[in-house]
Amino acid sequence: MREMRTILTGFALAVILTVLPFVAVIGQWLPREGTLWLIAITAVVQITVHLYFFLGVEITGKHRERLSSLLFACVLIFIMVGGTLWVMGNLYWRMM
Amino acid sequence: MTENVSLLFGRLGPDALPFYSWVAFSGALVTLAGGLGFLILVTWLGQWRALWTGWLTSVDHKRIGIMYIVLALIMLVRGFVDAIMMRLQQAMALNSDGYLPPEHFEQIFSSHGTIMIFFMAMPFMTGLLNYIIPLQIGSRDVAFPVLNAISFWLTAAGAGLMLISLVIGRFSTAGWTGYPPYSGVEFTPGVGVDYWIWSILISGVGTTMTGINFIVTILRKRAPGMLLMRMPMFTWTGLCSSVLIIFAFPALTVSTVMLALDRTLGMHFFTNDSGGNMMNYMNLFWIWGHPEVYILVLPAFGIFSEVVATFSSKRLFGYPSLVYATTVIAILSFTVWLHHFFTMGAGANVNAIFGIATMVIAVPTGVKVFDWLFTMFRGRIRFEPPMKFTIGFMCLFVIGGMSGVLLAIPPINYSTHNTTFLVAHFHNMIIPGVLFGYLAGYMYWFPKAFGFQLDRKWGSRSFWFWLVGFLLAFMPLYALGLMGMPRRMETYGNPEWQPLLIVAFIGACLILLGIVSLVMQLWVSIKQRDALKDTTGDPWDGRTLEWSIPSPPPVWNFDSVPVVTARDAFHESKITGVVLSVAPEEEPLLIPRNSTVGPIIGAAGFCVGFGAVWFIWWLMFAGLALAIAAIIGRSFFDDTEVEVFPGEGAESI
Amino acid sequence: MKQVVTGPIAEAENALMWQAFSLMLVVVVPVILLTLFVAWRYRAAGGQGAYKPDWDRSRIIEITVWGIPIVMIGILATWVWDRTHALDPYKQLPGAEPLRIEAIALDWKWLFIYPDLNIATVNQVAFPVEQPLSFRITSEVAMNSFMIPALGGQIYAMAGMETQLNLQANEIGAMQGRNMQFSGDGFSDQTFEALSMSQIDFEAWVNKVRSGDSALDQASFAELSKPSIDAPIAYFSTVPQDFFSRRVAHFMGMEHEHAGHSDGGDK
Amino acid sequence: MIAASDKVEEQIDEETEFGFWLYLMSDAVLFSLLFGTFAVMSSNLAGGPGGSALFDMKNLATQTALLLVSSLTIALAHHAAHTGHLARTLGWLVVTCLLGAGFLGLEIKELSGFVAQDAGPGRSGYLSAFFTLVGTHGLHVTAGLIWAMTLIAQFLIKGIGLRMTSRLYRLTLFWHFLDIVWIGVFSLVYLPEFL
Ligand code: HEA
Ligand code: HEA
Ligand code: CUA
Ligand SMILES: [Cu+2]
Repeated sequence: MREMRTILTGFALAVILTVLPFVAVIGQWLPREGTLWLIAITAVVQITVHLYFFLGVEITGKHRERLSSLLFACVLIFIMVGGTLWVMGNLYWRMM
Repeated sequence: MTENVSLLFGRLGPDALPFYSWVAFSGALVTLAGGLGFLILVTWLGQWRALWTGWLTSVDHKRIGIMYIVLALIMLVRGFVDAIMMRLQQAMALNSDGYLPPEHFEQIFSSHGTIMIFFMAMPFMTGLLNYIIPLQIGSRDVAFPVLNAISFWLTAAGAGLMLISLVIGRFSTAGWTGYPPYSGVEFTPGVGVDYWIWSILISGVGTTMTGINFIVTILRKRAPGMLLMRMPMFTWTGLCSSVLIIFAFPALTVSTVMLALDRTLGMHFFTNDSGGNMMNYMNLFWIWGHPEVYILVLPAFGIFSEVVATFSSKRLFGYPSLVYATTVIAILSFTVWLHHFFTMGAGANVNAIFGIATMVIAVPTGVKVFDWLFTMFRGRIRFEPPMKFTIGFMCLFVIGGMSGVLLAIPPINYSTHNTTFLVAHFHNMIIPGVLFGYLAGYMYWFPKAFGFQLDRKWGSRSFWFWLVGFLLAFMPLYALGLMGMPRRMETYGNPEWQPLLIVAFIGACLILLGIVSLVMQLWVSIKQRDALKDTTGDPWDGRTLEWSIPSPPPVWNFDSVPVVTARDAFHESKITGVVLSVAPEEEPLLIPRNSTVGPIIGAAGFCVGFGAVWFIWWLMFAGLALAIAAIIGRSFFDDTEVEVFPGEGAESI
Repeated sequence: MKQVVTGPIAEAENALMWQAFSLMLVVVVPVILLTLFVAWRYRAAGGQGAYKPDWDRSRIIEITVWGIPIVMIGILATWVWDRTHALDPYKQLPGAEPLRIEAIALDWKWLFIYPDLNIATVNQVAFPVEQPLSFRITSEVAMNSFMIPALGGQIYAMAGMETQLNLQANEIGAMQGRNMQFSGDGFSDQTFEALSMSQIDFEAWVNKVRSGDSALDQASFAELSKPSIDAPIAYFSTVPQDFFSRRVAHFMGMEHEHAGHSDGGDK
Repeated sequence: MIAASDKVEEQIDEETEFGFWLYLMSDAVLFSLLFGTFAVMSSNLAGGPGGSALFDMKNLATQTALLLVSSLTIALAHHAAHTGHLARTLGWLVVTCLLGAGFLGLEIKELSGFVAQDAGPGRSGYLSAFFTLVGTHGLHVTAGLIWAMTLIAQFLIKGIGLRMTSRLYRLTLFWHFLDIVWIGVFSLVYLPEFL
């Protein structure tokens, strides 16, 4: 199962990836756009960190199905949410 | 909210009783009489204990499957009565009010659509999946038997809410799609829409769990040697449907919960004012709604595949193609939802892209039709009733598919959307596609479940009535749609429409004869069950594992787990003479014990729904607490299995 | 009302329909006939065909059965792309300057405003034949769908939003238009008269509307907004400036309130 | 009771874990659609207050910290159970519950504060979407807490076994999943409002 080392590494990474966007927002040391990008990137990386270190999503090994079902879910989420934003944005633009 | 809400009864008062119209009143009476009649019958026969231990608390997938189908049957009576009432109304209502007041007509089309999709087709499909899939993959049960019972009971709770709305209060008038802002409190106060929301929400939870259950069952509990590419087509389609379920149903949950929040807590997701956006409801609803129609039709495709191979006495043509086509349809079905609202006003790029995506589904679907055709080619076709339904399906479904493709072309959709052309399209998919499929499956697997065959003559009669009835009832609607007749019309002033509407009414009457024939078939067969007995377990010269065991199967399904070496495993073993399963195992088998958790959670779900509909908050929270307590209580309970010894004459269905 | 009138949009949509229909028949009719033929020829009781129980694959057939639908959908897809852009309801029709008409869906009737003529009507809309029409559409109530079947096209009407539809009539005549989207008890009767007339008749009609003495204002709009079934045709000889836009903006307004109280054109 | 062999037990657990994972995928879609809806409605203020007028950085940071640490403690609880230390398992589980309860308490305080300022969920489309998204996450956390407390009771009664460890493992998955959702919440809903 998961070793103590894995847990602690995961936690350390998560802390860094959480603190970073918070500090950036509080300190305002980047232009607005830049901070938004930073938030987005750290969020995606941190989600990956959680998935890998805590949720047992791995490329090989006994939980392989987790990765494939997760990827499938991601594709569908991309279609649904991306589609929603596209469609609703287009409608908004045509009706306002 | 201006209504009086009392602590004890919420907004439930004496005016909830259906004394507002004689039609509603008689409907309520029939519902009550049906329920009471059933209770009296069971009491009179002294069968309560047998019913409770044999069925209601059973976690055997076969019994749960049968209960699902019985539920579907009860609901279909309601659904059909609604349908024929609408047809009669429209046949009469030229420049007059017909016999139904508008508000009643609206409840009828709403409940017809809701019942048919959620409480007729879905349970029917789930019932067939339940009964057949474990048998087809050589498994002793589904992965989570108790969860399976809970799913069933939640579905039943939803159906119960749906039925009780006829007696206490009213049902929604907003159609099966419940579009806001019309379905919001501003335009439809009262309990109707709430009944709609909670009945589908509660059954939707059950459906999601069914989806999970069957994915795990199919991926984990196959007999040794049953590779994915050796699975029977019905199992494949069941898998794809289950995948669609777990990914599509959240969209239904989200859209209906938000509607409920708007209605009960005064939020503004979909209201006209205060920053609501009703377009997002349609968006979310159809993200679920479109996959839903494939959730229904894919298993039917699976049944047709089994039936066509068995009754052509031939291997299924193009099995890999059929598998790929199924998965492609499943994935594509998530990319087309906008075709239900081309006329909302999106730009040409959006409409064109969704239109093209929609039409692309015709490719894999066409492949399937051709593969069935070539399965028949060079076969030895036996025209048993299931096969008749299959051939009828192939001829009619392509017509409905064609009208679907026409609707998918946005400029054509602009003039056919919301007309009866659309009504004709989807009945043309659902009746020959979904319903014929399920009926074929019912007649095909009935001998497996009950140990005797169904009468052939009445089966054929039923088929012909359905076929002709369907053509008469729905072909005129294509023409009417092109003449500009909108759907959901209570009255109309165009005399040109009436003749066609009368034809449609006659068609519905023929369909009624088709249903009567089904009942007759069942009746006649039960009376002659000794003559129709199936002693071999394999009445059709079947090809898949479910036919390798006795009819009806023992509780543990397989005396010993079969070892699969080829695609049509049972057919293969009949040819090579290799026995699939060796002698019964010496070890006792563990079979899950009956559990009361299912009925309890079903009752809890009903309370939650009823409380939420009527604002009886204590009831809602009591139901919630009961459900949580039941789950927690159960988790403390370890002794969940009993031993059985195959080979000993244990009782079976 | 006889729906004999047609216009360029209806004609184009119809033509596309028949075109697509005919193309698909090329496949669908053979499929149906083949199904029946094969079923009959290979019937167990006395069929003629050879029996090959293990025959389950054929490269050529596989390619054909994937190929035919792909080609058909390929053709259809190009039509879809082209026609959807050409027949975008927002796209103005070529020709003369369009007549601007604003339509507001109410329970259960239609209010039409002619912003350039400064008049408004209920449940009747008239326009000169062969002149492009440009509708702006909204709703005060539940979602509606605006359609004049004889002229083709259909588009939703939603509160706080504006959609557009461009139509044209090629012949003189009377048509029926209506709400296509179920919206409550009066839905079945929520129709309006659409009259296409010669330029001269149209001018006379406008004068007739103008000669009345009722103005569209807060009071009369509030009265009109009350739900009613099968409301009679009515005329308003004057309309406040930007009435339509203000009705749209009303729902997006800053005030926290529930719609239903009708203050014709605040903000 | 018949003691099922460990192998069978393990297979059953594996199936349950897979089923639970599928449930999480389904729930992920649900949350994604809530996020999508939130994005669609994010400018529908209808004259009401927006996030920048409402949100409090200290509160947000505390909530985030509590949840983040709880994801460590629950992992430690599972590790302890897996290596057979009952007392340690219980200890970490209790700490997790406390952290989770702290998070919930802050959330309830924050949301009821909004309601008191006439910025409740009925105020605008934006606030409806906000309350529903954050509230759904909060409800999940509540469910996780009830689950964790049930497990504590069961550990006390049944001690550590394969089945109990597997149950705890599923709770761990659930808890980490909620943490992921929270990453989405603070990144998409909260932080941009402070810019
Ligand atoms: C599964 C879906 C389903 C099915 C089967 C049907 C079947 C039928 N439908 Fe329905 N219909 C809908 C789904 C369905 N419908 C939906 C979604 C709507 C839209 C609602 C809305 O507007 O919101 C609608 C609307 C609709 C309308 C309204 C049209 C309008 O808007 O103007 C009408 C009008 O007459 C109609 C008629 C019929 C008729 C006559 C049948 C009959 O032909 C068929 C009768 C069928 C049965 C009674 C079921 C038979 C089942 C069995 C026989 C099982 C037997 C099983 C065993 C023996 C084990 N339907
Ligand atoms: C089981 C149910 C089912 C099925 C299978 C389908 C299948 C399809 N549907 Fe249908 N549909 C519904 C049930 C179904 N539908 C329902 C219930 C509604 C309305 C709900 C409501 O509003 O109340 C609806 C509404 C609906 C709309 C919205 C219309 C509107 O609201 O204006 C559209 C538009 O694109 C559409 C299209 C299609 C298409 C393209 C297919 C395709 O999948 C069909 C593919 C099949 C074929 C094409 C036939 C076989 C193919 C060949 C033989 C190959 C050769 C042919 C060609 C290349 C063309 N459907
Ligand atoms: Cu569409 Cu605002
Ligand atoms: Cu669809």
